[in-house]
Amino acid sequence: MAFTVQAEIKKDVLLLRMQGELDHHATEKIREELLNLMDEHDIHHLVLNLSELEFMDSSGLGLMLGRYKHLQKKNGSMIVCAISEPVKRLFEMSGLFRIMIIETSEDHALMRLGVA
Amino acid sequence: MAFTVQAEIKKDVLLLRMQGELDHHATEKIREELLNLMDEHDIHHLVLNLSELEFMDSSGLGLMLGRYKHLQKKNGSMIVCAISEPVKRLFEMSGLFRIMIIETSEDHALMRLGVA
Amino acid sequence: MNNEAIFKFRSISENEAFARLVVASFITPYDPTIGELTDIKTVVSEAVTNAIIHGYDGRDDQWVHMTLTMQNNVLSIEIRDEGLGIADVEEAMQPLFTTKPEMERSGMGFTIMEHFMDAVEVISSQSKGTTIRMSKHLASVQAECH
Amino acid sequence: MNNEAIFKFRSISENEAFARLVVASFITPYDPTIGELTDIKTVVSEAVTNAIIHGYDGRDDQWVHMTLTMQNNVLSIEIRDEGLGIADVEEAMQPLFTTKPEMERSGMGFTIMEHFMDAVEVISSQSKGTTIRMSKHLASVQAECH
Ligand SMILES: Nc1ncnc2c1ncn2[C@@H]1O[C@H](COP(=O)(O)OP(=O)(O)O)[C@@H](O)[C@H]1O
Ligand SMILES: Nc1ncnc2c1ncn2[C@@H]1O[C@H](COP(=O)(O)OP(=O)(O)O)[C@@H](O)[C@H]1O
Repeated sequence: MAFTVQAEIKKDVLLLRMQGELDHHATEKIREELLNLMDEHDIHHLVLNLSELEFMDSSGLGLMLGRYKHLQKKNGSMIVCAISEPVKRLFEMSGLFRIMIIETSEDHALMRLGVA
Repeated sequence: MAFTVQAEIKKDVLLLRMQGELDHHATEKIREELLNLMDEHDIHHLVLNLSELEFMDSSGLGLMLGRYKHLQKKNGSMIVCAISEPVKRLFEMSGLFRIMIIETSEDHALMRLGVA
Repeated sequence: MNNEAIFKFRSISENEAFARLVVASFITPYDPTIGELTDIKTVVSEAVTNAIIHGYDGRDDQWVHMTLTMQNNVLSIEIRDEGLGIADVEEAMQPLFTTKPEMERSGMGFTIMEHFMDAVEVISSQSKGTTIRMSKHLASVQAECH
Repeated sequence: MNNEAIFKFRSISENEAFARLVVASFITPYDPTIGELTDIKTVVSEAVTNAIIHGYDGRDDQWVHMTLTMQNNVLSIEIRDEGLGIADVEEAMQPLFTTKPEMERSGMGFTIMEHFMDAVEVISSQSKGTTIRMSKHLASVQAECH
């Protein structure tokens, strides 16, 4: 149930595989780590694989919006893949759908960024 | 999570496959049905398959003790199979271990009663 | 079957997950659909998170109150804090409005509650606290008959 | 991490399962072993069942109270009813003793609580009600760090 994230770096792309429940408690735990990782490796693009994300609320939206703004400054992009129906609804409601790229799979996302 | 029981009658043997959580709420729901079934079919022996029982407390012990006394009058026996560690401990604590026959599998239990 | 349960728990962020599990457990006997279950866990998560971070401004030694009622297949949820309260409720309920952008809040909490529930009522009084009342009719069948 | 949650819920038999789920949810962040989890669900089931069938004699419109506390890896559980009370606590705690044999009670509830918990205390007063206080040290690791 707890939240875990597995990170992989490919050139300037950070791939995050999220597992479990992404709520306020979880975002507080990972935000700093995530910021450091993105700074240290000069990350330009983010790929979020949500296939094993079991729950997300508006705190997750906030985390994603925050990272999106961050990437925008570097002209980067944010690709989200394997999203569930409930997460899709949250994206629709918040307008995140309009700014993020949605892919069906991690491979497609990585291919699009040329790091597959 | 709810409790369900699947019953099968072989001659004078009633086989009960229990699933889910056997607590006071569940015993109240099945006791009468069970008594009727045993009366109608003149049941002498009971086989309880607990392989899919996920939880049991002292209300389950009470139900089993009750049926055991019932069978004793008919010189019948009660065989329990596929019990988990927690159920085993409850049986030990209550002395049920001394009066019930424990078998590893349903097949063994039915064989012992000659209705396999 | 009707039911009622009343709780309070500490304002620690670990209890966001606890509150979700509690409401999920409360409605389990009513056989909710997966969609209903997700909606309800989400709104509870939103309201409890708000009590902790906005109501109590992160103080973790306060009480969050939750009342769950199931009556004629209508689930009512009340989540209450005795914290700072909301200055302007109407403004607070606007999509994307947040007073804590520095915490990367999305401002979508109330919008989600209104989308997922049949009714949402917010009662707030500054420095007294905030009460959120929500209800939803569950389409699912009546309580289990084993 | 320490935590505290206080509840009351209606004295309906469906809430035996609810109370088990609630205590399981409460201790989830502490990573209990499966054995610990089963023991704790069992004792909560025993005490809540007793409150409903003995304390309230089956009346389903009363309140069962439960307090959960986790402090330094010691889980404390208090389950309380405002029902009939116990005439002779010492006698009631004997293995196989029951005042409701017609309900096929096994008389093993208190014995199980004493076996599975580190400490069990019973405070009862006739026609006022019964309070059961139990505690158990959880051997498991500290609260999750994702
Ligand atoms: N329980 C509360 N106590 C005080 N203020 C609150 C509470 N809940 C919500 N608010 C206020 O309403 C605003 C909007 O809430 P919400 O839509 O959930 O978005 P967010 O939590 O992302 O800020 C919050 O930023 C806060 O100012
Ligand atoms: N909450 C309670 N209120 C009143 N009496 C109780 C309560 N809990 C236990 N008792 C008494 O103690 C006896 C023994 O309880 P227990 O060991 O749990 O066995 P059982 O529930 O099978 O009878 C009960 O039969 C009842 O007389």
